[in-house]
Amino acid sequence: MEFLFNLILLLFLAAVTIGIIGVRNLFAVVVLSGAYSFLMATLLIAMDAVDVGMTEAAVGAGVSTVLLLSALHLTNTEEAPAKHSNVLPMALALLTGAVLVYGTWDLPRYGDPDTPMNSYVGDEYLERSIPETTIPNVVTSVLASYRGYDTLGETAVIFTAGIGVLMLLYGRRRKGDDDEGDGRS
Amino acid sequence: MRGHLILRVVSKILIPFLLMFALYVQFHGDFGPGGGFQAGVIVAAAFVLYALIFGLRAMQKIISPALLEIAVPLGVLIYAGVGVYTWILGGNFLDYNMLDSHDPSHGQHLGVLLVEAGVLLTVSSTMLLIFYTFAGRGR
Amino acid sequence: MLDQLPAIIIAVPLIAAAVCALIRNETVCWLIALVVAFASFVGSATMLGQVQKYGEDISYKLGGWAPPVGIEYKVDLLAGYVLVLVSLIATAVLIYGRQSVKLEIKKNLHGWYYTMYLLCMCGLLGIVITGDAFNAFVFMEISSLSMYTLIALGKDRRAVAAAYQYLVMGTIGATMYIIGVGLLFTITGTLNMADLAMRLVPLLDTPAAIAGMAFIIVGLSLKIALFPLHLWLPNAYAFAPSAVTSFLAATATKVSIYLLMRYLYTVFGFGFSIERTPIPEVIMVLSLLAIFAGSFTALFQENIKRMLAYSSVAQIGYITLGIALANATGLTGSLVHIFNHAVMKGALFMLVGGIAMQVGTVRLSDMAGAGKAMPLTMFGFVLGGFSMIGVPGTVGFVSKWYLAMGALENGWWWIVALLMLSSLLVLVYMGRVIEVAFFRERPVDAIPLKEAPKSMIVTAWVFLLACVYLGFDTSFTVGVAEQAVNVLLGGAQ
Amino acid sequence: MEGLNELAFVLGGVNHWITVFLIMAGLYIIVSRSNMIKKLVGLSIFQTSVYLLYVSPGKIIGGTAPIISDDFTVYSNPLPHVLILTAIVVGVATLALGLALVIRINEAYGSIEEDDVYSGEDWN
Repeated sequence: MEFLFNLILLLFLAAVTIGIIGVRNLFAVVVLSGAYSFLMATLLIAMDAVDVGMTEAAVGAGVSTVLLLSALHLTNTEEAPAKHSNVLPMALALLTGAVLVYGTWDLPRYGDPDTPMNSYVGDEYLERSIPETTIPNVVTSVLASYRGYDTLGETAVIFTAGIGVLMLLYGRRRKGDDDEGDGRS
Repeated sequence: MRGHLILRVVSKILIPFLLMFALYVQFHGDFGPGGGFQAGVIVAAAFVLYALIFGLRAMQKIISPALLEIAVPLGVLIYAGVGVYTWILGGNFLDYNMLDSHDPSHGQHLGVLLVEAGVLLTVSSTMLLIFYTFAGRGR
Repeated sequence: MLDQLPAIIIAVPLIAAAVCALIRNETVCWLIALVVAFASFVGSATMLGQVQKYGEDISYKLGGWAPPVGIEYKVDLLAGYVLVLVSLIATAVLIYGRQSVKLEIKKNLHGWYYTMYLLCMCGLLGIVITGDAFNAFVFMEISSLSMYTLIALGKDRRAVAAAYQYLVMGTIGATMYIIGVGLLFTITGTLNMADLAMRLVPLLDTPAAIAGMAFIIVGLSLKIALFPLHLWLPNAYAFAPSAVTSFLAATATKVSIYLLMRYLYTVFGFGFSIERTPIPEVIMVLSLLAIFAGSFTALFQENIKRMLAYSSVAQIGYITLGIALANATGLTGSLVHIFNHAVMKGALFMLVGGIAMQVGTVRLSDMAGAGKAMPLTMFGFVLGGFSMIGVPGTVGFVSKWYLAMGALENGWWWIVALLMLSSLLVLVYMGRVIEVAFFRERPVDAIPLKEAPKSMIVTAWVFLLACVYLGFDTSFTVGVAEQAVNVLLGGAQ
Repeated sequence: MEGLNELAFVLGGVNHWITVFLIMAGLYIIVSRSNMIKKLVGLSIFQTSVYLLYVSPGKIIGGTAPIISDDFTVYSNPLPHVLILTAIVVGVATLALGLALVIRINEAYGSIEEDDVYSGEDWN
């Protein structure tokens, strides 16, 4: 059952992605990308990643959509028709895909508990979390303690982005503010 | 959207619950899914909802951009401050075992609570601030 | 205190960045940034000294958790060497850049500028010092996001477009990097680089390891701006504020090269990545293309900042060429050139910043007669140019010497010939600037020029004198580089 | 149930194939499209698809979410979840900064099509 559910979600994801490639109205693209995030969140929850799924739903479908919509409000909502040939991008994507298929071909099959990944450090966290930190949600204990330094970095990333956006869009927009554009620098 | 009575009433009822849910997610993060990041996003979402219904200006009267500009670095400082405190107690950076000399696992729990509070503060205020700057740009 | 140094040099800049964002006063923030950057430099130098003295890597357990469960900081000779470089340049550019930042960036953003600058430094140092593959990604993003912002602060509208271009290509690079790390993680279950190296030994020939390696190398090559993935670099360097360009040109790509070396030599090991894969051949071709395409394009640039940026593409080619030579001498040349190029390119960009400030533009045609009006700047340019060409007695010569020796060890005399040919190209494009500045009269109607502010000239000249000094006394650069190479190659066999 | 799980084991590669497809699609959008917002959406898809690459191999058939309780004994691997939480944050941070740049580009150039912005400009 689990597997069938996954398969359907995965196929939906692929379909939405094809939609995003094809649609030229950017509002539709944003709506589709919201749907993509919800599907992704469901899929993540189906794969037991409840924390990640919850975050993806809140961030991908929530915050990202709001940001994209407010950006669309300030810019243009229609994508111009493509002027270039798609051969090179297609070749690049196919090459990347080929390397990935090659790389993932031999990976342990889905759901195997005895892979190196599932029997090494990950397993250790499950055993150590309660005795060492008293926290039953292992994701929280790893996030905030065992790999808490990554999370400090992650907070710093958010901080950087926040101040960065502020610096770029600070103050009211004035005409001619941005272009000293007489072609000279 | 300011004229829509139903939206205004529903959101007025909804927003306190959203904030309460955020607090639940924050403090229940040790036992169930959730934590500072998720809670921060939910808090921001509640305020964004308020701003969408009642207008950006009304929202900024409650939480001014200047206040958020302070809150963003403050969250980072809380997180890093825990690390500095563990330094002072003689441990490595972010070694929460130091926080409780009797029972290290208690110290761990305390440390996790503190840093999650820092994450909550930075994430919620940054998200809201970014929304302010984007929404305020158009007028 | 001393055993906490690895965490101090990263955490303190991060805390200082947050404090600067609270204070936002230009003078105070500048002072905080300067003190913190200098403290990081002292800390890095102390650690490098310790590693050299005791011959033992420094390992630091963040949160007190032993790796691979926790995140580890690891300082070996190579890491210490790059840490010293980054923190040194960061300190110098702070002294240099204050005046030009005041002039080029809107007044109410000055405090935040130093926040971003510190975050960028913190991110770069974090990439170097970490022994954890995923932690490197987190710090890569801190440095990248702050870099995109700093570049977009340039006065010209093209700065924003360049920053966007960099953001897209940089994010592709970082994502490819985590795809690669993900593949390695799936087959080994660990993220600690040393542990990864150990557990990868029996798995090196598996498709997942090879694909992971390919993704990591391509991703990092985007960050390094290795030809032909360099497209973001010229515009980003050309239109960023002067101080930002000096800092980035001297540090950002170097740190990515460092990370690439970490993977090639520490994680996969010399015996696999260099001896058993076609990586050296590929890097060889790309490096030579970078050297010639970069130098050749530089010949046709009107904007001298952009000219120097294309020259950076070529110089990155020299550094990667050392990897491709696949012997100790070549790799020494490459490590030495990381330091040397940072010093000389840093100095040149600093001088160009002074020109931009006084002349108002960085277009070659507007610089006629600048040699007479700004003798210190333009003579500095001549000296920097000599170093770029590789005249004996300058640092440029030292690195090229080691590269040439490395090539000869393999019997590849044609590489030596190509190196000399490329120096000729450098002579031509640097010569163009010098010709215009010294041998053309300034138009009568042009605004009169004067020398750039003292703080800018002095810092630039300190770097230029370092170019000469390090050209004679190579005990620091070559000394550390040779020891580091021993460790890198020895540890792999 | 058992049979289906067996089937899952055999066909398990499907997760990876779709992940690969999503990565390819994301990359294709970034490289082929000229519209900057569409490019950023492509960038999000490219980054998001990596989540699957990390989380799928951590799933254990018959396991539950890694929240320790007396009712369960088999849990899926928590480490990829932690890493991906960080990756999500990085993704939204990049998107926010990218959109801010796009807004500035639109104000300066009056267009968010790369074709207009880059080809109409004298870069020298």
